[in-house]
Amino acid sequence: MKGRAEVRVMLKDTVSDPQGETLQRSLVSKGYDVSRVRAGKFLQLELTGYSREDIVARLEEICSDILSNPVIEDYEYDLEEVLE
Amino acid sequence: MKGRAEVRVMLKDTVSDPQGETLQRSLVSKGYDVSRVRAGKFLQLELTGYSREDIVARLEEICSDILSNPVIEDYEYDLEEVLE
Amino acid sequence: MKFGIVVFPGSNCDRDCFWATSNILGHPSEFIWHGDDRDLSSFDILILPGGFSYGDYLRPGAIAALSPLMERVRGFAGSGGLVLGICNGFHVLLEMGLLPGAMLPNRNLKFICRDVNIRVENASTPFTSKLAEGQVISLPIAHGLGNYYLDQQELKVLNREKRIVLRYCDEEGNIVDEANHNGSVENIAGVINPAGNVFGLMPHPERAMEALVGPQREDGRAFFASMLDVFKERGVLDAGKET
Amino acid sequence: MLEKKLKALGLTGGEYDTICSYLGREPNELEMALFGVMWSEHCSYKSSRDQLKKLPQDGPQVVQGPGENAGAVDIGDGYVAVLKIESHNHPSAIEPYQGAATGVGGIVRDIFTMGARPIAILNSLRFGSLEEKKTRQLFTRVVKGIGDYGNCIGVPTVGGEVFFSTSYRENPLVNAMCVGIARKDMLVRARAQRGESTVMVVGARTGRDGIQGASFASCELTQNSSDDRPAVQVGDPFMEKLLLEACLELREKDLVEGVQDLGAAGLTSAASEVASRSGLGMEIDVEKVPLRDENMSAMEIMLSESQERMLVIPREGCEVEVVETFLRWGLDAAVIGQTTEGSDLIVREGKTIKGQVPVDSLVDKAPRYTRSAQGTGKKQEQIKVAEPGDIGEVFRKILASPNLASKRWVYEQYDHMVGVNTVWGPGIGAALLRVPGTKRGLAMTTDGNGRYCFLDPYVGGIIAVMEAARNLVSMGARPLAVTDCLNFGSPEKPHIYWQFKEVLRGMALACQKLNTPIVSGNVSFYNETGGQAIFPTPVVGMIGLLEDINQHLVPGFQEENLAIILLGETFDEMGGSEYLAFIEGREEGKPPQVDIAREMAAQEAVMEAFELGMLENIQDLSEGGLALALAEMTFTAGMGAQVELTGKLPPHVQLFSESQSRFLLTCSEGNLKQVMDFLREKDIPTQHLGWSGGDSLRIKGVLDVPVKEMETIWTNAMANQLGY
Ligand SMILES: Nc1ncnc2c1ncn2[C@@H]1O[C@H](COP(=O)(O)OP(=O)(O)O)[C@@H](O)[C@H]1O
Ligand SMILES: [Mg+2]
Repeated sequence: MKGRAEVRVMLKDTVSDPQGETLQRSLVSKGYDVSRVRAGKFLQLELTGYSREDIVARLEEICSDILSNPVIEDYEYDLEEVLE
Repeated sequence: MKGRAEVRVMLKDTVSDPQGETLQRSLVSKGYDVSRVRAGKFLQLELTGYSREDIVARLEEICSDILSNPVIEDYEYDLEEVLE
Repeated sequence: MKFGIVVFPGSNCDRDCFWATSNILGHPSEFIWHGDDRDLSSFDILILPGGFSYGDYLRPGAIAALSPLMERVRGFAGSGGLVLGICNGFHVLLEMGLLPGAMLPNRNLKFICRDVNIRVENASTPFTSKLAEGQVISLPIAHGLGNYYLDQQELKVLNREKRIVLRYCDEEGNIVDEANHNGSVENIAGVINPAGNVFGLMPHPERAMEALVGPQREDGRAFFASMLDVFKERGVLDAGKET
Repeated sequence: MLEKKLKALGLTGGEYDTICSYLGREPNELEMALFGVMWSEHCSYKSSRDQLKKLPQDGPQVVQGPGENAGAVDIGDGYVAVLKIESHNHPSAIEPYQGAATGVGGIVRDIFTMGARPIAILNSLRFGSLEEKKTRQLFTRVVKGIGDYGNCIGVPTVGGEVFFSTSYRENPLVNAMCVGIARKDMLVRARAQRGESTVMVVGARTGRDGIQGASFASCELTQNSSDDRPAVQVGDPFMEKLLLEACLELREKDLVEGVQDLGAAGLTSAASEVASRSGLGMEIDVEKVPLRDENMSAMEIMLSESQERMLVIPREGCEVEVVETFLRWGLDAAVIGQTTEGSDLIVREGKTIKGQVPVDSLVDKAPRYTRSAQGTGKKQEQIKVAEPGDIGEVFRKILASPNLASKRWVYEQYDHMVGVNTVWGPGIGAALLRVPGTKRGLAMTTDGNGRYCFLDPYVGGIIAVMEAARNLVSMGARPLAVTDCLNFGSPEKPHIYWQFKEVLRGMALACQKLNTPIVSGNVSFYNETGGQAIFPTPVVGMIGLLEDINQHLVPGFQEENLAIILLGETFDEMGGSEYLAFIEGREEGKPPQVDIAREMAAQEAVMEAFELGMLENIQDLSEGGLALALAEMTFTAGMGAQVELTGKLPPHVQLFSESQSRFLLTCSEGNLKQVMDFLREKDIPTQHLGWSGGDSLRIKGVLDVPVKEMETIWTNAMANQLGY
């Protein structure tokens, strides 16, 4: 099966986010009523495996070992099948 | 109304994505069957406005003027109401 | 006494480290390609140099930490070998979990290259024995992600175990916010592992080896001299040759 | 129909007829596109070539003059310095971060293509007023783009300049220079040595990005430029670093005949220029080019300007080893064709020939134009500036002028130390690097005052060169060679072309007198929007040699009681000055004049005094005049000075006039008489102004400002405008 995953990697709530904070301040200074910004990463992956379970297992590995750093980040993803 | 938006900013398809390509190659070298990776940004915003329409209008501005670079990037977002 | 300098594809301080250990200090030094799965027992000290190991795409050090050689490095560290991670090398050690914590973007979101003051917090490590506790030294920094993060719990542990080795300070040695160039928690510039043989720091000692280049002072030499001392004590190195 | 097509390709009807006569038939679409890019101003230098020939290009030190990817000059001990400067103005106007980043990538490739290891990057920037938000954003992104790229590949960015004037509001200038070192006997040329040499492409895969970038750079920016611009290229510094190391390894192992980077006009330009230099033909099979995007046509593949790609011609029998070397660096090398004994560039798609044109018709026989030149005929007036009410106030104010204030905000974002050769990085007149493997030092700088050139292009051209030389001399280095980037408006306008010719005339004369040949360079025309051209802006990148790096001086007052000497004569020359622009808001008047003989004598005398070991400091005087030079000398060690203005001109003129050919020197009290005698003997006007010491700059009867206060104003001015 071939799947397309969308992975979102976010800083944990307890970790301060210099990028998000800077963005928030600059949005406020431009007149927007924005109370909080958190910056993260968004990744789209196309990957192949024997089955959905197989792909999910690999995706979990990829997300936890490479795409995110568990000390500071959490991740979540959606996976959909690509029909060819 | 107060809303929480999730914004995804992606490089346009025609623009090369060195980060995604480097990731893809290294995932393959680690034995994962990944055929394509595209890297982007993920942002969570909390913002307040008179109404949903009002927030959407501001969000559009923020996304196109500040969060993304229209020359090379596209964006999309989801917005949900925050009940306080 | 042999230095091994690990080369990742985007390392760019590897040659500078080699210059320091080989040309300046006169010790046998060898580059070790990250992709080689080779035995490291012939080396006494490993250096993970600065640079942008994989362009620092995704996160600095993230992809490098998975290189084939890194399991060997882990083994080398596990059996007590000295491992020094400088800048991007520090990132790699963090990503491998050999050192605690993680790096966030500098709080001003800019790359910062300047000479900074550093206070030595622990001078009884194999990397800092030639320095004195409380001593203020000058070293260059050059990084975009050096904002060291650690949660409160672990921070307590590190403080208790004296594993915070270096802090950013002002000229007089005060640990003040204005001297915290990148926003690191508690001004931390370098930390060591519990066993005391794996050390990571953001500043570049290899750039402070000669008065001619870099800062006028040669404060970087003390780190190398300290490491060499370990081997002198062990009798590996003949005493005349340490600097 | 045809007319429309030609317009899109930037070709004229006359040029089309020439193409037909070269081919003996009408070109097909692909062939027309090849001519379109190769005959663009950017690639063909059709408006500038004849003029550029007037620049001195030869000298005993020249190992490689213009015509290759970069110039090379002998620096002794068997080494050459390789240097080149290039503009990335249009791309940076459209996408500042990527435009600037890929500009750095391109210039660095030019250097390692030659088999030289890049040791330094410099950048020369011109922007509109920082008062404008748009400029602040552009500028911030450009600086970040330059920094991120250079930092990642590990080449220190050691110097440059920044100048703000509304003239650059719509057309910022982003010029990047790179210097490398190679063994003299190991230089690589971009040519093949025989027919049937294999041609490989290596590095990034080819995509649709930047198609027609060369043509884009060859026309004026318009309101619609954001719509018809080529797809923006995204830089990949990591890939560049891999290419750099791999190419240098190939050179080290002597595995290549020739290397050419793919820049403007991509494969088309790389293939035809290599073929042309080699006196050979070349066949390229576009089916063999590794692609990033699907379904690319032969034309798109030939024109793509995807970054971080190289054309590599292995030595006979070394093909496999070349591929293996690249593989180890994680790079794919693909064989895409070969050289031929013929004289045509042949583009194939598998078996089908898609286009075939004589190489010389693309390169050597590209059109040349002698554009008509017409000066304005207007003589600039000598400007008299009224004495300011409070000169101390004015002095404090001007310290914060973005053009004079510290550029620390910029260069702290650049790693200027990596490589451990940086003896003096950014922040002083010129950068000074140790030449690895020798005891010599290489000093380098970029200079060029567009405002002077606007007011008097001939004099401005001379000053650009002389100021660069003065910056090197202030590091104790003897000027050696020049690379230049010529940024102008549309050459089709007679007054612009006149500016171009005049600037060149001035530069040529100055370079000839200094014996600093121009060994490489770049021309960027069409820097205009809505008919409004930028100031004519030559950027002179100059390198010089310091025989013994251990003899280098330390800038600024390091000790008390050093004698401060002003060398050279100050005239009432406030026209074109920063004082006039910043304090009075006028960019006008007759700019400072240069007497070339006096200038040369001054530089030579300073060099000799330095070489005799009589001096403690050398500081050149430029924008901001004596006032700024004195102030800057107090900053390095936080040490003040007491001086007295002994000239006859009013104090504000003595302090802020930008008269040329001047230096500030210091020496120990014991050496003072000797230095003064030495200079007088050479008939050089000299004044002993005073002494270093104290914690303020005291100019007797004129002003007294604490060093701390000056330094705070000067250091923080840019950050105050741009954010920390
Ligand atoms: N864009 C830049 N990048 C790096 N360094 C810069 C830049 N602009 C200015 N500098 C540095 O700031 C110092 C002052 O520049 P400038 O005023 O042009 O010097 P000078 O007038 O002596 O030529 C120089 O050392 C120069 O290299
Ligand atoms: Mg200058």
